[in-house]
Amino acid sequence: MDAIILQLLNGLDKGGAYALIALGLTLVFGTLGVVNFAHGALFMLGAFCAVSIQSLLTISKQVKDESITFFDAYKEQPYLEIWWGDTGTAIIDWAVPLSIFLAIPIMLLIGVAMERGLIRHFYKRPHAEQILVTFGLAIVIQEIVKSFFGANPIPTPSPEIVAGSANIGLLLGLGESVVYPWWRLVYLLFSGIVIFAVFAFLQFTTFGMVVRAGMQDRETVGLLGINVERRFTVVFGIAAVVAGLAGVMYAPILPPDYHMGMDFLVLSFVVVVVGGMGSLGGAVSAGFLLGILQSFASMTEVKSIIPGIDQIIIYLVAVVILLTRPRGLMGRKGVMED
Amino acid sequence: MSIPAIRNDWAVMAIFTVAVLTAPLWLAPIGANYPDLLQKFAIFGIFAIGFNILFGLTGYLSFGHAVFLGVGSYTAVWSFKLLTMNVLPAVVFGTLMGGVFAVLIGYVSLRRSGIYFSILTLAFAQMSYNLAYSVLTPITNGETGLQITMNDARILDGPVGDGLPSTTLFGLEMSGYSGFYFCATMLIIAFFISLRIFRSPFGLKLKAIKSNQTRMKYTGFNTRPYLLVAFVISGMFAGLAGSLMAITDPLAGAERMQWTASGEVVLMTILGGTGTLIGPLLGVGIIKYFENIFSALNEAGLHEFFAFMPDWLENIVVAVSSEFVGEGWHLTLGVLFMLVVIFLPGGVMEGIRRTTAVVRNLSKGPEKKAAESVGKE
Amino acid sequence: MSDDKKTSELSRRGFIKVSAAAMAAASSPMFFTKGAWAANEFRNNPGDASSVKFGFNVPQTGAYADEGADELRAYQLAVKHINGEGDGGMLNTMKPLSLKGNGILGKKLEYVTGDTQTKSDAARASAKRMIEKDGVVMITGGSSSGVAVAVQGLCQEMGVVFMAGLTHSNDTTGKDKRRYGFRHFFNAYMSGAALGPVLEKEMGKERRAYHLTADYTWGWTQEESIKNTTEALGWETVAAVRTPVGAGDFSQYITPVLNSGADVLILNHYGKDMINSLTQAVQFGLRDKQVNGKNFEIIVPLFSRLMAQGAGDNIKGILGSTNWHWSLQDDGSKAFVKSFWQEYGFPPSQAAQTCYVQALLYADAVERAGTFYPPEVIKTLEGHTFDGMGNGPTEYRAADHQCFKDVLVVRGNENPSSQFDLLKVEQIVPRSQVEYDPAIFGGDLGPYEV
Amino acid sequence: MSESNIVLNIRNVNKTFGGLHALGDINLEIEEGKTHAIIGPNGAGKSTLLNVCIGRLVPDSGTVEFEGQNMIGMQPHEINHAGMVRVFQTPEIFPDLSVIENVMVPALAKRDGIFKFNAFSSMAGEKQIADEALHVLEDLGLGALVNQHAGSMSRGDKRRLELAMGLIQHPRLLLLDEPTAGMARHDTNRTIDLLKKIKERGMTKIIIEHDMHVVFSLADTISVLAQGCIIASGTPDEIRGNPKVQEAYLGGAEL
Repeated sequence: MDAIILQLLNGLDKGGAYALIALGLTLVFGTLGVVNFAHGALFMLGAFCAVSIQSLLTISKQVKDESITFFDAYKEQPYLEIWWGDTGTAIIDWAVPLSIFLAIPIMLLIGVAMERGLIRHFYKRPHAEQILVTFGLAIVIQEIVKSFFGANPIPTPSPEIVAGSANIGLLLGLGESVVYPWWRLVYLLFSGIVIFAVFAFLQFTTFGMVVRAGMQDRETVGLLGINVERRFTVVFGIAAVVAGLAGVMYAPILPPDYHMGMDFLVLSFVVVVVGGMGSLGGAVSAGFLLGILQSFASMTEVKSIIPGIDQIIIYLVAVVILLTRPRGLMGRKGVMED
Repeated sequence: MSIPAIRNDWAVMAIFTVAVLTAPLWLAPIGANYPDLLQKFAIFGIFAIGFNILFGLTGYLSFGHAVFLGVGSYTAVWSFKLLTMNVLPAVVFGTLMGGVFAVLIGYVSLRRSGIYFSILTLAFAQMSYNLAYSVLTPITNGETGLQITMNDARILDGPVGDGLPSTTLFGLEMSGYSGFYFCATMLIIAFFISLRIFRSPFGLKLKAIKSNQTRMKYTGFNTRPYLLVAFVISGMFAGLAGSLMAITDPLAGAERMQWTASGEVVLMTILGGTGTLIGPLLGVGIIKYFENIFSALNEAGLHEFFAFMPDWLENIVVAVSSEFVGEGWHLTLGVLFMLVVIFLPGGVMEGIRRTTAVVRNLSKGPEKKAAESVGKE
Repeated sequence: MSDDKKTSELSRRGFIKVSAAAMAAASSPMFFTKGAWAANEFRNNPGDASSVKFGFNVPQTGAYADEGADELRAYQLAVKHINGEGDGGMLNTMKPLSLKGNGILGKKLEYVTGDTQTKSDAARASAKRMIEKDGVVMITGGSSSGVAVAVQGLCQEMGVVFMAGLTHSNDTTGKDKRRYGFRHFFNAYMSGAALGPVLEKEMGKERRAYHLTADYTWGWTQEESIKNTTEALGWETVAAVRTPVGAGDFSQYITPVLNSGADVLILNHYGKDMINSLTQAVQFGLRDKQVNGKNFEIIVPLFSRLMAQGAGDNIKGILGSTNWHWSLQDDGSKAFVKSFWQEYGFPPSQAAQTCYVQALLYADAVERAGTFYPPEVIKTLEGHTFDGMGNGPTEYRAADHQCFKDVLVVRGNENPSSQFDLLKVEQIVPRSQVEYDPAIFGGDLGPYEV
Repeated sequence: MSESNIVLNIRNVNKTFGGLHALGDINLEIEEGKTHAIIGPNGAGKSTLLNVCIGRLVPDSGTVEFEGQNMIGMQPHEINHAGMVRVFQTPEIFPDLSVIENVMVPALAKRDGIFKFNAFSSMAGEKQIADEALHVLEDLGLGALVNQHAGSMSRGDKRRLELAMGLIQHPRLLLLDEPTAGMARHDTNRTIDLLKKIKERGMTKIIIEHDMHVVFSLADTISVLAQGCIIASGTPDEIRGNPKVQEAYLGGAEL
C-alpha cells in the first residue's frame, strides 16, 4: 500500500514535469501551427538560468591552498559570504527559487526573440522545414551552452530547508513509512500552480479568449481584424516561460547538462500527441497519465510479470491510445493530420 | 514528351553510375575517398533514397525508420553467424526482414496520418531500441552489439581457421574498396528502382496521395495499400542498407535504431531536398562528411591549413574556426541546417536549381534578353 | 589511383594469409624478429617516413564530452613528452624506459583525433577513418565499455593495436578480449575485490543490499562482481533492479528501496545516470535513514572526479573505487599532475591518466621491440612489468591484456579544500588483493597475425 | 417507366446532425441519360445529399441504390468504381501536380482499379491515357495550361480542371456540385455547351446549381430542396409554375 502511494506520488511528480513541458509545446502547435523541435532547448535554458544565477551568486575569491605542495591549488570563498556572512550563505542557498524571478523575463525575452527572428517566418512553411530549422536551432543553443558550461551536469541543490524528506505518512496518518522529498512536493505544487495560471489566463482574459479562438480556427480570427501576429509572439513567449520555469524548478532533481533538452524532446512530443494536437487539457492529462503509468510499470512486481515493461511503457501507451482514439485523448479533427 | 523522357532517364542512370563508380577519384581532393566513408555514403544513400520514396512521394513522415536499418543489420549478422560468411544471403534476408517489420509496423501506423502517424512510428522504433538494448540482449547482444565469434555455427561454411572470418562475396573480401564497390552496385540498383518508381503511374499516384489524399479516395483509389506498399519498399531499402552496414563491418548495435538515427535520415532528406531524386544523396553526403571529416579536424590541422596567412591573422582565424570543427562539428551542422532551410526552402536541390537558373539567364546573353523584353511590349 | 590501392590491399591480404599459414607451420619465434621480411608488410607500416601517427578516438559530443576533452588533453601532453617537448612528465619516472624523447624509433609522433559520440557505430567509423585515411599505427581512447569492445573488435580485424581508454566492464578483457586490445584501466571485478574488505570494516558482515543497475552489459558485470564480493562477506542481496539507461528521473526505482528492509544501496551507474540516481537517492533521505538499527549507506562502486563534480554535495562520505586520483603522492603521479597542471591549469582526471599512460606504454613498447610490426609490439607488451606511472608496480598480463595494479578505494570528501578536492583516497588496495584467474571470464584473444 | 431505366434510386434517406434535420425522408429517382437538377436555398441539404451518395456521409436511415446495388456502407473508392463520380464545388484538385497529371490520375483510377502496383512501367509510356487527358482538357479550354502547376491556377480554371477530372472517368452518373460557380459568363456558357455535348453521349447527371440560366439550359427534371425536404419535383416548366417553389425558394420572384 505504501509502495503504491509512493509510486502515485512519483507519477504525479513526473506527470507535473511532463505536463509543464508539453503545455508550451502544444500551445505553440495549436496557435502558431509550428512544430518546435527547439522546445526542449528552452527547457534546458530554463535550467541553466538556475545554474547561471547560482554561479553568479557564488563568484568567489580565490585563496591559495597551502595543503597542496606540488602545484598551485586555490580554495574558493564566495564574495557574498565574505561580505554578508550568514546572510550571503542564505542567499546562495536560495539560488534556485530566486532564479524563478530572473527566469521569467529572460525566457520571455528569448521566446520573443526566437519568434520574431525565426519562427515567424516559418508559419506557412511545411512542417518538415519547421523541424529542420528548429532542430538546427536546438543544436546551436545546445553547443553554445556547452561551450560555456561544459558537458558535465552541474549540481544545483535546492535550499537547505527543503533538502530532506517530508514524512507525509505521519502528516496524513498513513503510517511512518511514507516519506517523500520536500523539493518534489514543492515541484508538484509549483507545476499545479503554473498549469492553473496558464489555464486561468487563457480562460479569463480577452487575450486568452483570442488565443483560444485562434486555436479553434486561425483564419477566422485573422479575418476579424485582430492583430494575431503580436499575440502569437506573446504566446510563444509564454510557452518559453513555462518551459523555462519547468527547467528551473527541475534543476535540483536533475543536475542540468547541455543535452537535457534533447532527452526530454521526444518524450514531450509523445505527451502532446497522446493528449491530442491542439488540446491544452489533453496535454496535461496525458502528462499525468504517462507519468503515473511509467512509475507503476517500474515496480518490481510488474516487471517480473512483463520484463522490460518499464523501458517501453510510454511508447506502448502511446500506441494503444492512438489506435483506439484517432486523435489522442482530446485532439480535434484536422489539426496536424496532413 | 514520351520518347525524350525515356532517353533522358537512361542518361540519368548512365551519369549516376559513372559518378558513383568514380567517386573514389573525385572525392579525393576533399579527403573523403577512403573506403569506410565511401561505404557509408553508399549505404546511407540507399537508406535516404528509400526514406524519400515514403516521405518524398506520399508525404508520410516516418520518425522510426531506423528500426528497419537495425533489423537489417541484426538479420545480416545472424546470417553470418548461422549460415555463411557469404554476403548474398545476408543481403537477401536483411532486406526481407526489413520488409517484414515494415509490413507489421506500417499496417498499424498507417491507420493514422500526419503527426499521429509520425509518433506511432517513433513509438515502435523506440520500443524496439529500448528492448534491443536491454531485455533482448540474448538476440542482440545489447549495448556491445551483435558480433561474429569463433564458435558460431555457420553451417554452410564449415570450421573456421585461425582468427575471425571475414565477410566475402564468393571469396572476394567485403572490406575496403571491394566493399565499397559492392555497396555502390546496390546503390545504383536502388537508385534505378527509385527512378522507375518516381516516373511510374504508381509514383504519380503516390504523389497525388501526398497532394490530396481525400480526393484520391473519391477518385477511386484505395489509398491504404498504396501507402503500405510505399512504406514496405522504403522499409526494405532500409533493411538493405542495414545489411550492408553489417557486411562492411560485421557488428550490429542497438543505437542504430534510436530516434536520433531515425531523425538523421529525416534531416538528410530534408536538407538535400525532399521528393527529389538526388537530393537525399546530397543530404547524406553533407551530414556524413561533417560527421567524419569536420569532427576530426583539430587546431593543429587548422594551423596547417591556414599556414599561408600572416601569423597574427592565422591565429585569429584558427581560434574562430576551431569553434566549428572537432568537438564543435555539431555547431556547424546546426548552423548549416538553419542556413539551408532559411535561405533555400526545398533544400540543397533548390539551391542548385536556383543557381542553374541564374547561370542560364546569364548565358542567354544580353541581346536575347533585350529581344525578349521588346517582344513583351 | 583508387584501383591501385584496391589491388595492393587485396594482394596484401592474400599475402598475409599465406604467410600466416606458413608461420603456423613453422611456429618459429625467429620469424618475428626485427628485419624479417614479414615485419615489413603490415597495415600502415610507417616504413621510411619521418613521422608516425596515433589515432585519438574520444567522445567529443554527448554525455561524456568533458571526459573525452580531458582524455584528449592527456594525449596531447603525451605526444609532447614523447617528442621530447615540455618537462617530460612521467618519462622522468617510468621504469623501465626505452623512449629517448626523440619520438618513436626516431620518428616524430603526430596524431589525429576523432569523435566516438559514445556510440559503437560512430566510434568504429571514426577508427576506420583513422586507419584507412590517416594511416595511424595505433588507436586509443574512449569512455565506455560498449565503444571499447566495438573498436577493439575492429582493430583486431584491421590489424592495428588498440589501447583502451576508460572502460570498466569485465568483458573488455574477459569475454570480448582481443589480441590487439589492451586495457590499463581497472575493471568491475577489481572494484568489487578492492571494496570488499573496506565494506566489511565499515559496515560489518550483516547487511542487506539493494542494487540499482544500469540495464546494459557494463552494469550487469559490475552488479555481478559486487554481488559476489558482498555475498562472500555474508551480506544479503535484497533485490537487484535494472534501470533504463538515461532514465533521468529515478524516483520510481528509489521509492521501493525505502521500505524494502535494505540498509545499503549500491548504485551500478556511471556518468549522468550516477549523478542523477545519487542526487535523487539523497533527496529521498536515504542517507539519514536508520534501518535494522544501522545507518543506511550508499555505495557507488565506480567513481570518477568529473562525475563527482556533477553530484555536488551528495557525494560527501560515499564510498567507491577509482583507478587513480591526482592527489596520489608517488613520483609518477606527481610528475604527471605537475606537467598537466602547468599545461592546462587544473589537475587531470582518472580518464586522462589512463590515456596518458596507455599512449606512453605503447610508444615505449615499440621502442623496445624496435619495430611497429603489431605482433612484435603486442608480444613486447604482453607480460610487461613497469613502475613509476602512478599505480605502483604494474603488469600487463599476457593472458588477457589486463593491467594489474593497485586500486584506490575513495570516499567523497566531507571538507573539500578546493573544487578539485572532491575525493579522498581511503585506502590503496594492493594488487595482490584484486588479482583473479583469467579463465573465469572466458574469451579468446585470437591470433597475432590477421 | 420501367425499373431498368432508373440509374439512381434514393429511398427514405434521413440524416440528422445533432438536433438538426439535414435530410428528411428524401425520395428521388434518376432516369438513365437524363440530367436532373437539384435546386434550393443555401443550407437546404443539397451538398449533404451528394455526400450521402458518394459515401462521404452515412445516412441515419434509407437506401441509395445505384443500378440496383445498395451504396450505403460502401467505401468512396468502391462507389467511384461502381460508376458514380462527383465533381466538387470547392476545387478538390491535386495542387502539387501539373494540370495534365491531375487528369491522368483519375484516368489511371478508371484503368487500374482501386489498387495496382505498376511501379516499373513509365508514365512516359502511358500514351493512351495522356492523349485522352489532353483531349478532355482541350474540350474544356485548358489545352494551353497542360503543363502548368495546378495549385497556381485561377479559381475558374481549377473548377474546369475539376470537371475534367470527373469527365475523364466516363461515369455512369456524374454528380456536379455547382459546376459553374465562380466562372465568368463566357466560361459558364462554354461549360453549358460542353455539358450539353456530354448529354448527347448519354451520360446521366445530377447537377446542383444556383444559376437558373444553367439549370434551365441543362435540366430535364428538377427537384427543389428546402430545409432537407423535397418540396417539388418535375420538368422545368412544372417547377417554374409551382407556387410552392416560388414561395419557399424564389421568394415569389419571377423566374
